[in-house]
Amino acid sequence: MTSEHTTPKLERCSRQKFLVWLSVWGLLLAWGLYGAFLCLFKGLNQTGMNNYFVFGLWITVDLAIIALGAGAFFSGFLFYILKVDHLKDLIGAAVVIGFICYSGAIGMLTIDIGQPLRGYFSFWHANVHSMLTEVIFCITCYLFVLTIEFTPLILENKRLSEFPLFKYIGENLHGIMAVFALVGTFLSFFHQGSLGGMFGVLFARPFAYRTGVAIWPWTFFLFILSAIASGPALTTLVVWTTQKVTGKQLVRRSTLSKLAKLSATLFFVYLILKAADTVYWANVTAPQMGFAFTRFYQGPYGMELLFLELFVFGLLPAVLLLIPKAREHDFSLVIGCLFICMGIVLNRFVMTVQTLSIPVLPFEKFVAYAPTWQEWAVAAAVLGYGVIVYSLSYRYLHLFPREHELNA
Amino acid sequence: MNVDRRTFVKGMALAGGGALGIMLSPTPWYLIRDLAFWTQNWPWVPAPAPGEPSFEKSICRICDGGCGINVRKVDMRLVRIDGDKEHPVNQGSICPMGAAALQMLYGPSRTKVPLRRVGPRENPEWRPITWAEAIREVALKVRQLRAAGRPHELACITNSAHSTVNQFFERFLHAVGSRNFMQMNSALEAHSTVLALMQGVDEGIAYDIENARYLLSFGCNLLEGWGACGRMYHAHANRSAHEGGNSLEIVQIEPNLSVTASKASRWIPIKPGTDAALALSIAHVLISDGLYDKTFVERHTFGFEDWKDSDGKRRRGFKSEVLGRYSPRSVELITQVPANVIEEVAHEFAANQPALALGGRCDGSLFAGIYELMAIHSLNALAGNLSRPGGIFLQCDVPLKSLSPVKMDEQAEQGFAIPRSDGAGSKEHPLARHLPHNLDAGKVGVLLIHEVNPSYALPNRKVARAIFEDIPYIVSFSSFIDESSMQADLILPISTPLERWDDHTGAPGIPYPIYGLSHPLVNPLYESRNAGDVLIEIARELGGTIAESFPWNNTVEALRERAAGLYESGTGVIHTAEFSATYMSQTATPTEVKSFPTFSDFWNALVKNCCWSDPQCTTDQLEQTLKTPGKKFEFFSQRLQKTFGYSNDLECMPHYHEPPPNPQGFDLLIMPENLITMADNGLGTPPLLIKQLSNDVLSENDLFVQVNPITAMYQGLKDGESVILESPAGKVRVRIHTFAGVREGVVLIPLGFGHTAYDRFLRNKGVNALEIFDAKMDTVSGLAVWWAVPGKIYKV
Amino acid sequence: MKTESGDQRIARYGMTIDVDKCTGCGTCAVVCHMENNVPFTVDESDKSRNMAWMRIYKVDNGLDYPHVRVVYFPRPCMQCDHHTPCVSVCPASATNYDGLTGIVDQINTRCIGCRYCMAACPYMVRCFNWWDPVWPKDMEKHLNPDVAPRMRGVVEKCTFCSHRYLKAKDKAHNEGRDYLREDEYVPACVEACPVGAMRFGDLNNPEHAVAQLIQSPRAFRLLENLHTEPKVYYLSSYEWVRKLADNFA
Amino acid sequence: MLPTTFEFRWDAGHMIFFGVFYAVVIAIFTSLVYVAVKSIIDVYRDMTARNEANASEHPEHPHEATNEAVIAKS
Amino acid sequence: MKMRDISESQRQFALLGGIFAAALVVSLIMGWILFPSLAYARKAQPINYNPPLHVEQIGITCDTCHFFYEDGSWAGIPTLETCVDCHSDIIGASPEEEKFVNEYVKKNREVKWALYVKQPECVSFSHSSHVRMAKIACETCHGPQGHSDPKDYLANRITNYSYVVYDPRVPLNAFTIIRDKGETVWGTMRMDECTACHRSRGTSTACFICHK
Repeated sequence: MTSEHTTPKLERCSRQKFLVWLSVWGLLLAWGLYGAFLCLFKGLNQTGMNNYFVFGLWITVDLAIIALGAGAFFSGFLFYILKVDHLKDLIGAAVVIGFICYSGAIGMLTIDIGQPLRGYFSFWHANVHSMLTEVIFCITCYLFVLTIEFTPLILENKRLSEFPLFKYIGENLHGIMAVFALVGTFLSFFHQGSLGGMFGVLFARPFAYRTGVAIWPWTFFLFILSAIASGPALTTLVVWTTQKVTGKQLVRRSTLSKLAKLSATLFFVYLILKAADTVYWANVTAPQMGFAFTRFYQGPYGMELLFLELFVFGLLPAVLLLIPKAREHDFSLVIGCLFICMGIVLNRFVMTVQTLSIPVLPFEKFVAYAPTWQEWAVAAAVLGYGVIVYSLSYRYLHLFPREHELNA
Repeated sequence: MNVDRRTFVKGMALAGGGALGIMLSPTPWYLIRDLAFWTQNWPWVPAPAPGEPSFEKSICRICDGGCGINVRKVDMRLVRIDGDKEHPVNQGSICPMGAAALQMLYGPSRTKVPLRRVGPRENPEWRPITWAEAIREVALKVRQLRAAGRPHELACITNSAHSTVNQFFERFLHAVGSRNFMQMNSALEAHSTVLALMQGVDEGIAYDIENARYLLSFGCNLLEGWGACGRMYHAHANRSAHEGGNSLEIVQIEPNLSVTASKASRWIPIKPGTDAALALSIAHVLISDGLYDKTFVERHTFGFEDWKDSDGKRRRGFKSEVLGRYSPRSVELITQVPANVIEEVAHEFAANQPALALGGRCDGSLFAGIYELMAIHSLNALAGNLSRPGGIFLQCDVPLKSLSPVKMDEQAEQGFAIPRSDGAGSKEHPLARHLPHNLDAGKVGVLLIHEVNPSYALPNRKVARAIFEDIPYIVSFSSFIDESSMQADLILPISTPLERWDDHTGAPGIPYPIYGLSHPLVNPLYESRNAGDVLIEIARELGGTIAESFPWNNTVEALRERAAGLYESGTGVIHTAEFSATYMSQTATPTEVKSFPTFSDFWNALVKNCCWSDPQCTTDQLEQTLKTPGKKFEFFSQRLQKTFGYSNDLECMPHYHEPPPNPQGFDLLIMPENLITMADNGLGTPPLLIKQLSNDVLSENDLFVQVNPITAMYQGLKDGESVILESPAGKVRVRIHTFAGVREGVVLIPLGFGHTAYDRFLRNKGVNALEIFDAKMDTVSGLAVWWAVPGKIYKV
Repeated sequence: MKTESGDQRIARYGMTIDVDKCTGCGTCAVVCHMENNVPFTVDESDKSRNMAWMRIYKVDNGLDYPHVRVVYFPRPCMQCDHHTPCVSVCPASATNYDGLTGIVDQINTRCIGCRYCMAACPYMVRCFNWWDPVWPKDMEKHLNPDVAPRMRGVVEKCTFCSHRYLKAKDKAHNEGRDYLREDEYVPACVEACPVGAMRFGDLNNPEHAVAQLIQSPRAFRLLENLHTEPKVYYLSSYEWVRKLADNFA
Repeated sequence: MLPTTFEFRWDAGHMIFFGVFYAVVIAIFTSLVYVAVKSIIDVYRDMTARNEANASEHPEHPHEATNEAVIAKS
Repeated sequence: MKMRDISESQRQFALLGGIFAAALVVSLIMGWILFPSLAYARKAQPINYNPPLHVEQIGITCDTCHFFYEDGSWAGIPTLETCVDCHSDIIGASPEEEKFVNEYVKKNREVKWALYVKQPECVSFSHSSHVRMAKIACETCHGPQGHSDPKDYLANRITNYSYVVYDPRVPLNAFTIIRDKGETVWGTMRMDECTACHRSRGTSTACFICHK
């Protein structure tokens, strides 16, 4: 596999047009960096968070992009381990998206914690019983694995591979990529789960608490399932948009619909389990802790969020994408994938922000959360950073092997 | 950037080698660790230095309660204040204000150097001057007044404490030739008038709450600062029967649910302003059911039965008056308190002797009229509860040696003859001693303000404004930059009680004599001085008889001279304590004054332990408490009849008179609320106390008034809405907070807000409730009556 | 920490607060914030962001005039015993449950400020330094040298005045004994409560007043349904007050 | 991280957590070292192969030859 | 040609290897020697107080100047007041004492002594439990403070932890700090040294005991 690939000339738009494109997203990145500087220099009072809402927009975005970034490990797992060959077209794109999501998430986390310079304390003085320790260990390792998966793509760039050392490193890495895919899968399995476990173990927050097996609450498995369901959906979306923006045919249309089908089936399974978990929690777990189900939904975030999550952004896209004919039309494909991703973002929002809005002390009150522009800026910066990295890698690296064949 | 391949490769090799080398050296790893350590010791985070620990006792002088405090010191820094376990008044209890007093001592609103005002009074600039210049300037002003033959135009307003420094001010004015020495009215001063009228004594009232079993409280905020706050807290501490307490029952009678009402055994909601009717109705039940102390009433009271006066005219007695007009049925209509509740309370009052009927709303200084307090006091007489354990006593004088008489020259004699310019002791207000809220500003040339804030705290707003417009020269002796000193001409920084020598006699409501002496715990932080020393220097500057009236070098000598009286009296005890330098354990033994061999031993013990008291010396003999012409308790006050020449019997006896109807459009009733965390006597409130305010009292700079939800609905207002609260005297902008504890038709506004001076933590927060109260004067006692004012509310 | 009899005993320091006595005056909170150098800002009315180690909740029984009654809940840290919610979630072991004394302490120099413990605590005890704590210039003089002022970006909470435990042990060691008497280690709030509503001591030691008080039928705890086993007991004779302490499905 | 830190106890929780963690770390690093070593060997072998090719065919232009040689060989 | 080519490519490979190795060595030197020495500033005491003279010749014991207050808290470094008991005026011959009396005693200015083992503000160390209860000798943590006269000490610029050497033969630099802390180099103790001792004696290692 390594030898026969040649690095044909990539036709890309003019450098000048590309710079304009970069500068637009660069502006977004700059605005975000300014927001981040304010939060670091003046302190976290710049955000809309307070002692009730200790987690805000950033945690929701973090959890969401890590879940959506699961496309990297899952397609890697399918391609390298289960040898699903039609994924070969977009494995490169998936890895780049995964790298962007994880590095963006970790960037936001360093700004989100109050003392970034002490970040390594979670490694040095680790509390092994905490889900967050597990998340921090796994996300850092997996980011390292993702960089390793990203380097062969870089080293296969035409100009770099002229240097023999880089060429051989690229090839050899590509050779044992299966090992990294396996390690990546294992790590991702744990931290996607632990991100769910982080809120499932809070036995003092009845809205988020779930019983489970051994030390893992059910949300541990639900988060994994929802991550591997939404990962491919995001990959499909990004690849489809790249094709629209560049006007080129990059992957076979069948690959996209196969991926969407895979994502829909997994999402459907996830919805069934989630519904079962919600029913059990509403009738058994919460009442034991003294909370009737309706009690959770009096405040600013009402029952409609649950309806939206399970039906509008849940059942609808899953069913839509399971219909073969629907998958053919671009419009329904994009809407389906988009709704699946939105469903995951909403689920992450409900598990973090809504949990904190519900009072547990009987004489405390419901509170609402409003992020400040600095928070939006940092989130936008991650988006800007992602688009810039993706555009650069699309322009200079050979992400889509079938590009020539399809556009010949 | 077309670096050719060869150099690029060399660059890569160089970078690779360097990176590997650095990674293998400890530098990056130790740098990461040191940066983390750096975040643990940021230079801008304060690091309080350790030092020699020590404990000292002192007296808290923020209010008149005179609680004893323990102050923990580290080297010369005061670190914490806590109640003194051995002090007879508060026995370890302390209110939040006393606990946070250090924030005022070290606070940003302290006056630091003498300042003279330059520019207009509206927006003054201040020029720092030396103490010598300041003293010379004040002496010059006084000398000009005397030269112009108007020494009586020198006036002074000071706080209500009985302290030597206040006596120095009175003495200074006396020596200069002016009677206009005014003290702000203290909490239970109205009761002194009642005692003067019904018992013929001119002492403060005292309650033996520790031995009482039943308190019938007419609107007194017992647990929010009424009387001596520390003492009331301590009484409440061992009130419950669960831990062997003496199960003191408290019945709270007031229109709105206060903290006291919530903690009371029973709360009786009453229509505002009708307490007198309820008291007399309770008297009706006591008399009609024969539950009153017959022997005491027959032998020791006058005017109970109908009687004939000297020229044969028939006079109605208290009994027939009460039985005639105050039956529970008819009083139910007036007070909206059900008749059966009145009977129940009366029977409980009679059954749980010794019982006390307490008057004086809020912190004790608000009342509807003297007749209301007389009605409440007559209940105590009916129960025969005078000079008996658990009953009414008088405040005993502390046997201090009085200062040598004032020497007056001829000019001083002239000035002294001219009557007071605040109308106290005049024909209209014969019974009053100090009426600062009635001061005629036109008649004052030089005003000395000592440790009070009349511009903020005087209930009569017209006079408060007039003082600072018409009086040409005002000197402010103040530790803090408050509203009054901002509008003064000269600010003289005065050391706070923790930095100076000061004393304090008695405490509101305490039956036995108490003397508190506070010594400096720390050297003055700034160029502040003791007000007594300043007066001595001014007197020396003036020379003549004024200088001779101040024979001491400093205040300590005077204190020492006065304390000699205590030593010679040979009575009372000092709780001498040895600190074992931790928070809790201190062993203290009350040592008799007699047991001190020399006066200097006594003086050193008194300075160290700050408190002398004589628990045995109480007015437990009726002769001591009944000094009317007939040596009897007078239901019908002959003194009232003589001084005011009332012909109608009713006006000489406690009775209830219908308050005037509300003016047009003002259908609500605005009542003040006394928060324990806010200083409402014009003093500043420390930041940590403002932190304690919940956000439905103060939100950013908006003050909340409390209204019943139904009243708010009628007015079409929602919770949290911005409104204008208007009374005939003024209007303020506030926000609404609906609370079911407030009676319908009543608006409750907290006191202590709306400061324009002090520091950024207190300035411009809320509005000064006094702006809309504008006190009237009680016809009999002349004291300010502002317990409520009619008002209206409308959207902004 | 040994008892008088000398055997190494596990202490479980706890507190009882008599809610019927508490008048909500705030002395406990003021004294706590003075003792532990808790900062204050110019506008303290945003209660979602102010630093309060001890917060006093004013709660009424929800009835109309004149049947309404008010009760005050002073709420320190509950020092939970069973599976302490905050200790089990802290990633950097910045907060730990000490087996020998039962105190849950907070290491503000190790806290990375991730605020996960604040999400885990059901009692809203923990507060975050959203700003750098600043005192007016001279007010730094009254700061307590036994407690280090914190810096921004870290979480802090009531630690049952653990520095007073150390000072009491210092005094005991200085006198050559290793046990503490009941009144030697008392948090600042309990010592300053003007109405004697709060008692403190070792729940394991039957002679201590708290150990007896928690047996009384008046005793109850906040959120017992969640089984965090808090060590702060509230006492009240009124049923409506006890009903306030927990959620009932 | 290391057994020497204060929090470290030789109990089940730590053994599992750090066991898995160090397994993953070792797995990653051994693969990386393997790749690095193999690449260096490849580069070295590639160099020597190129030299022999230069030596045997005496071409005039060493550079292009290297590329074709490489393509031809792989 | 062939020999030259082989040597040429090998020479190129060797050249790269050489550059890599050179860079490696330089950065190792900088990492191990240059930066650490930059990280530590060399400081001296304001007054060169001579411990052996006081302790050995005059025979003053530690606790004459360093004592416990009544509540068991530690007085630490003596204030001027304690020194003035003997040094109200010049009693010795050394110029340092003369400087001390003139500059500090006469002007009643407190000496800003540098503490070698000073813990940062966020750490609480109880001398009472260590000295009185555990009966640990001063030298255990302070080293031979009374028996030698360290001219100067090293202080970390970022964390201002300080280190000192009593034996003049031992050089005081960043390297020796890392290598033999606790044997010949004394200074601010870090957590691992304290916990090791606590664990060996079985005393409590609750966090609030040390973390203030």
